Amino acid sequence: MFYRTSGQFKTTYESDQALFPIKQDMFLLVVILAIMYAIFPMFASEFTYKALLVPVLIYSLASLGLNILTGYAGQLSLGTAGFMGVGAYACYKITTIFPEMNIIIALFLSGFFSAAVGVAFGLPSLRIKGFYLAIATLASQFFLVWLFEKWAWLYNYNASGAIEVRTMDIFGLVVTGPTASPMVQYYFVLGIVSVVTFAMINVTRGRYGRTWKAVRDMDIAAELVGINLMRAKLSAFAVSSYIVGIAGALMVFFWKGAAEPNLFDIPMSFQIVFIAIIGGLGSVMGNFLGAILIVALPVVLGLLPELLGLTIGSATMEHVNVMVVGSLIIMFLIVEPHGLARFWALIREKLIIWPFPH
Amino acid sequence: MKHFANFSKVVAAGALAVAMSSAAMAADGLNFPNLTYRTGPFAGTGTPIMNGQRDYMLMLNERDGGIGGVPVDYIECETGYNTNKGVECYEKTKGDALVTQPWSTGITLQVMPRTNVDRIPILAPGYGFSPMSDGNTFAWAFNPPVSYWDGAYMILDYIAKGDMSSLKGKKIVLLHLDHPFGKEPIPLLQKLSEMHGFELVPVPVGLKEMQNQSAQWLQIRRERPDNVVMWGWGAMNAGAITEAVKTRYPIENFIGIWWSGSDADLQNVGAKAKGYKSISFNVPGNYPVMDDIRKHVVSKGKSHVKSDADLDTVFYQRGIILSLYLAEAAKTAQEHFGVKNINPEQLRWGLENLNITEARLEELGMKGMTPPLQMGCDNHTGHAGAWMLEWNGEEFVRVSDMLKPDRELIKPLELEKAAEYAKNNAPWPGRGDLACN
Amino acid sequence: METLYSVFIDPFVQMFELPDFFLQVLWEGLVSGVLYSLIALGFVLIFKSSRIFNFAQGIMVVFAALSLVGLHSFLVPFVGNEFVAAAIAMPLTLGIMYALAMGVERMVLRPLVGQPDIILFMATIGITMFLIGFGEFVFGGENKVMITEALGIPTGSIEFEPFGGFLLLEEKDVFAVVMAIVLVVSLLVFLNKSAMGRAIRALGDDHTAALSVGISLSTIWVLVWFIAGVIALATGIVWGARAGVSFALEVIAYKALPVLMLGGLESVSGAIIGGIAIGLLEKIFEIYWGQPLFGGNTETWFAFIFALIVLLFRPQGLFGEKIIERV
Amino acid sequence: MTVMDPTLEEVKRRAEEREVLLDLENVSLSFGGVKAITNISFNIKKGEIRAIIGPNGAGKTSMLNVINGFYQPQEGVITFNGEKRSSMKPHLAVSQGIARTFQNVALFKGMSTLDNIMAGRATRMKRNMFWQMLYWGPAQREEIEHRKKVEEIIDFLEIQHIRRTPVGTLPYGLQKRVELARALAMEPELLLLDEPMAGMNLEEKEDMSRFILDVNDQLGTTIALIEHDMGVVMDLSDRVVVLDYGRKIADGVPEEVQSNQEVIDAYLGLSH
Repeated sequence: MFYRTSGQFKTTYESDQALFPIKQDMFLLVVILAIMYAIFPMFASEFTYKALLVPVLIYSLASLGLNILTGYAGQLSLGTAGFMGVGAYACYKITTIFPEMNIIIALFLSGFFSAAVGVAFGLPSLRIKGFYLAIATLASQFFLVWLFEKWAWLYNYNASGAIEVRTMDIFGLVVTGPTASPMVQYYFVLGIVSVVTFAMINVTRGRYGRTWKAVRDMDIAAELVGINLMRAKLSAFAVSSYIVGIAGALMVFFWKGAAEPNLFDIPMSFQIVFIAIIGGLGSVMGNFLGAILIVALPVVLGLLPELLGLTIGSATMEHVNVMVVGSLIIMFLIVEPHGLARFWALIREKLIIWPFPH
Repeated sequence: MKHFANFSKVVAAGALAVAMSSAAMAADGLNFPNLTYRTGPFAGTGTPIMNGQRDYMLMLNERDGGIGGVPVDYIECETGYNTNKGVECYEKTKGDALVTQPWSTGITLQVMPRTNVDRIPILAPGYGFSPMSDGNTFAWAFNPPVSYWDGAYMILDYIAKGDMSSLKGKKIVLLHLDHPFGKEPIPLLQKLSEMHGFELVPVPVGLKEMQNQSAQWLQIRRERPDNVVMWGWGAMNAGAITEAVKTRYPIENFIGIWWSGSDADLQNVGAKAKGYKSISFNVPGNYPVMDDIRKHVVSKGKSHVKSDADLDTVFYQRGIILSLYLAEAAKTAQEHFGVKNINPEQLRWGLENLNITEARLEELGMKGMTPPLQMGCDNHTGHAGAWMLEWNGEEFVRVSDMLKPDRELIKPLELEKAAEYAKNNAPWPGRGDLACN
Repeated sequence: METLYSVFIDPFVQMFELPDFFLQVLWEGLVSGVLYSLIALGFVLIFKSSRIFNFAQGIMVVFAALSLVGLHSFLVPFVGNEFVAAAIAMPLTLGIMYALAMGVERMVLRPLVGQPDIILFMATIGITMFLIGFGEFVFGGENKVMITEALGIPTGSIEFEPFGGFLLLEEKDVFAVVMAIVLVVSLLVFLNKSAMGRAIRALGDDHTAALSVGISLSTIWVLVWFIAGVIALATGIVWGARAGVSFALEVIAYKALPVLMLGGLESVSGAIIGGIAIGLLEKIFEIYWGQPLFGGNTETWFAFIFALIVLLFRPQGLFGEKIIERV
Repeated sequence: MTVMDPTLEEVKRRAEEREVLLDLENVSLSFGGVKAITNISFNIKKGEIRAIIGPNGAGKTSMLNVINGFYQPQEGVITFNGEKRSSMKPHLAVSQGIARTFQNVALFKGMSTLDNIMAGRATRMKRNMFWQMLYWGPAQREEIEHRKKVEEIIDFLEIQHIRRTPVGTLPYGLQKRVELARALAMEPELLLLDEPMAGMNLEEKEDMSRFILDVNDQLGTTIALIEHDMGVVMDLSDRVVVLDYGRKIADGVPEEVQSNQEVIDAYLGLSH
């Protein structure tokens, strides 16, 4: 009824290949964007920005990056956090070496560093496959965190060994540092995430997307239809690491304000893998759904007892939280191994034919 | 339909969070959040301290009806020593908090710039970072009663038996956690090593290697140092002491910072660790205040401690000291401003003007438990001093007179690093509009 | 020039000059290597029989050790004797590991049968999180002392004086090595001689062949997870005796991963030899190259990078057979 | 298939006249000591349909793998379009104009029919990442230009109705057809078909035969195919090469091969 597609005929390939061939999808997107850009900022408090909205966006972006590599190109990576670290440290160095540089430019430049490192660690993927490759990506994870700790130049020889973000502005509007308003930071992050997401939707439905999916589905056949496996895999590593690097820089500059090397350690990598899988591999939208579940749910769970007026020790709550999230992950994998994005696709299909099943 | 269930869950979550934070929790007392870690690899050392902190505040509520008649609202937020969670906890609790106690150098570093903007004092007793002492730069941060640099100095002073020049030609290993906390003493130790001609060998222990330090101790065996100084935390301490015993390192030459002196770490090896030392700004014992805690908290079943023996440990009693600072600062502020329900800015004043005299300690039933402490505008640490404790095979006992840091030597370095921090984080507000009086 | 010297010559000079120290390094490497092997063995067994890359193996080590220590401290006041308590706690812990195996089979494996590898892998990370939360919830998060003496593990040390220096072997490390050998040998006997063991091995090659032996798949899975649990308990006991029992132990599980890369996911002998090789090499590298040249702590990544480099030249691992791709 | 069967001589003469497209000379291939192909020489001429037959394990698929560079022969010279080639990569073979289908369908199961066929044009699409991200201007134009070509192939093979269906859900016969479509999308000069009719029923086989002939006829594509159905082979192909145990035992027009004693012994006689 609401999703009726009859009457929407395509007369050109342009319109057939448009982003949203069905009008209702377009409408839904407009609603979501309106909520993100207008409704949330009207109600959100500082805590909501800092603990829910901004983290969900940043984790979604990181997961999108991982999804390019794992969901589209089929290369399982467990080293995402390390590449985020490269992005963050690169952005930190760029902004200290060129203090005048606009932070947006610095941000997009820093992605190139993580992309380069990603490609370097992606080289083994040409020879190693499956779990062996997954373990190999852990090598980058451990090595990079070690490097962040040992290479003092990276953190400007700070006594603390951590990187701290100074106050920076764009045309007078303070966007980083402690004095930046959370709303401004939220809009900034939202803007970048929107742009990157839009670009990735396009890339994944175009030439690169097909090449990656071909490699994922059957790499030998892909090679035999003329796809250069090396270029396909490395381009996936590059694009993926680029986005992941930007996510890392955003995380440190627009959310945390400071970072120590072990922020970029394994737990965060796994968290992002979870987001990608629970959200749905090979889906752009799934990353956002997954991030809502994996990032926001524990925060909300942590708030629950207080809201319900229960007095549970914070430690007990944390234990229970970990247990619940662990069980939820298993449950979701059992109920829908293809992730939340598949849920939505199924519902959408039902809606298209509803209320007439034929 | 499952999808809609999910979606509504998400919406509900958002709504909850919004409601939660806008309708700030109505304060029915002095809101003192504590970012604790009773889980994770560091829980072993965290838990006893947090128990002590909590029990002292509960005791004040039970015995005196709080501080100045206002009950303490003591809130714990679990971080697991994870910086991520810590910052989240800070955001969650800061609503009407009077103070923040981040409990990790990493969390402190991330939270510190924000406390300036949020105008909440940050209390990092015995940790944080040493230049915090410069109150003119770090107006909202406090780390009483001694900083890590003070600690490093006092340990060397103890090793040198008061004569630093006797260290010439010696080799000292700094076995430290490879983490902001563990790296803290390095600048001062380097300076001292240049001044007094001893060789400093830092041996880092990665977070992942805490429990398996055989490589580090092989290195120590190869280096044959005269002394080993440890900046360890969590599971690293027990690991190091076990390895020291195993590699036959003369244990009496092995000295830890105050966080490397938990009874639980030593019980693992027991008598074999006899002679191990740890510097401490509290001496465990049977003080009158302990009786009050037993009476008002433990016997009423309100404490988290598992057995009565836990009350005698160094770390539990240190937790009491840490809460003492906060309680006394609140009291100072109440008296100065003449209000019961103080605000964070007033508590900041109370901390800056905190003066815990010998007489006050005696009044509180804590004489000899911790050194008297006085803070000031350019002294947010107090630099009160500490004692050396030694493990006698069963418990820690005091083996030195009070040690004092050489402020003449340390202060310039603090100012230098504080200025550097302000420069790196420009524009740094510094003291801003806060008068010093 | 100086760099070249410190990379290519100095380490060997040192090995030669302080032979007793070198022997100590080898011993330490061997002991860690044996423990890596044990964890890797748990991975291999489960992978062989169910194609699951069980990430929870590391946390099972902690969980088993925690259960043992927790039960023991719970029992001591009742029975009044350390040794009796240990004697009761031990079978109870084995029971818990069996229950865990059953639970995993029923709640995770069975519903997820036939799903892609990566989904099953993720599910084991879910199990990991659940066990961390559950373990800390029940037993508390603080560092605990392994009940070494109550279990009758020797705690002294044996000292040698080779080459005029000294070499110190802790008896509990010797115990660890001996126990590992006994465990591996009995496992191999079980796998090769018993019907059930042969079924497990057959499962690695062909599911239907295994089923034709007349043993149900779920029985085998429960059994395999239980064996992995027993191995985890053994690992937990010896590692806990070295460094105490807490969730910080979980990181050692990561060390088993490069062992698997090196030895292959399905090779029992690969796990054993790979584990020992990595234990030895990472220790030697850390002491003679890592600490002097890289500022130490290279053990966090050395094994991974080493395995990665080996894999680049031998994608099938050290013990795998060369795969010919077909279309 | 043609209206009037030409005489043997005529067929031979016609074959002689054609230009050689691919020439293999003394090619040998072995895996760790096991010989898969031993010293084989034959050629494929422009515009013909060349069948490669032989019993199971005769080395037919290995032969195709050598032709499109998936395996590197240890010995021998391969000349394609007059150019000798040294080491070969499959994706380079495609850009030179060699496309193929597979014995066991090798489609990209998670992708739609359209995307599968579009993937066949991967090597021909050039717009860089920047334009791809915008999906506008040159990138969109390129996409549409190729889409038109693909739609032509879809029409040609009559698979319009499954355009948007994920290929993993299609029946076997249709999958084979999609695979052919993907190979055609590469606009190859030489098309290698590995058992294009395996597992098909009679009707599907007839359809597929018609498509193969049409491809050869209308697009002028040279075809080399492996097929077990002798009727199909004899009907379709211009020339046949027969392999057994990695060796060539016969080569010629269908009638010749059919009457070759060695072939009858090795292959037909053994009634595989």
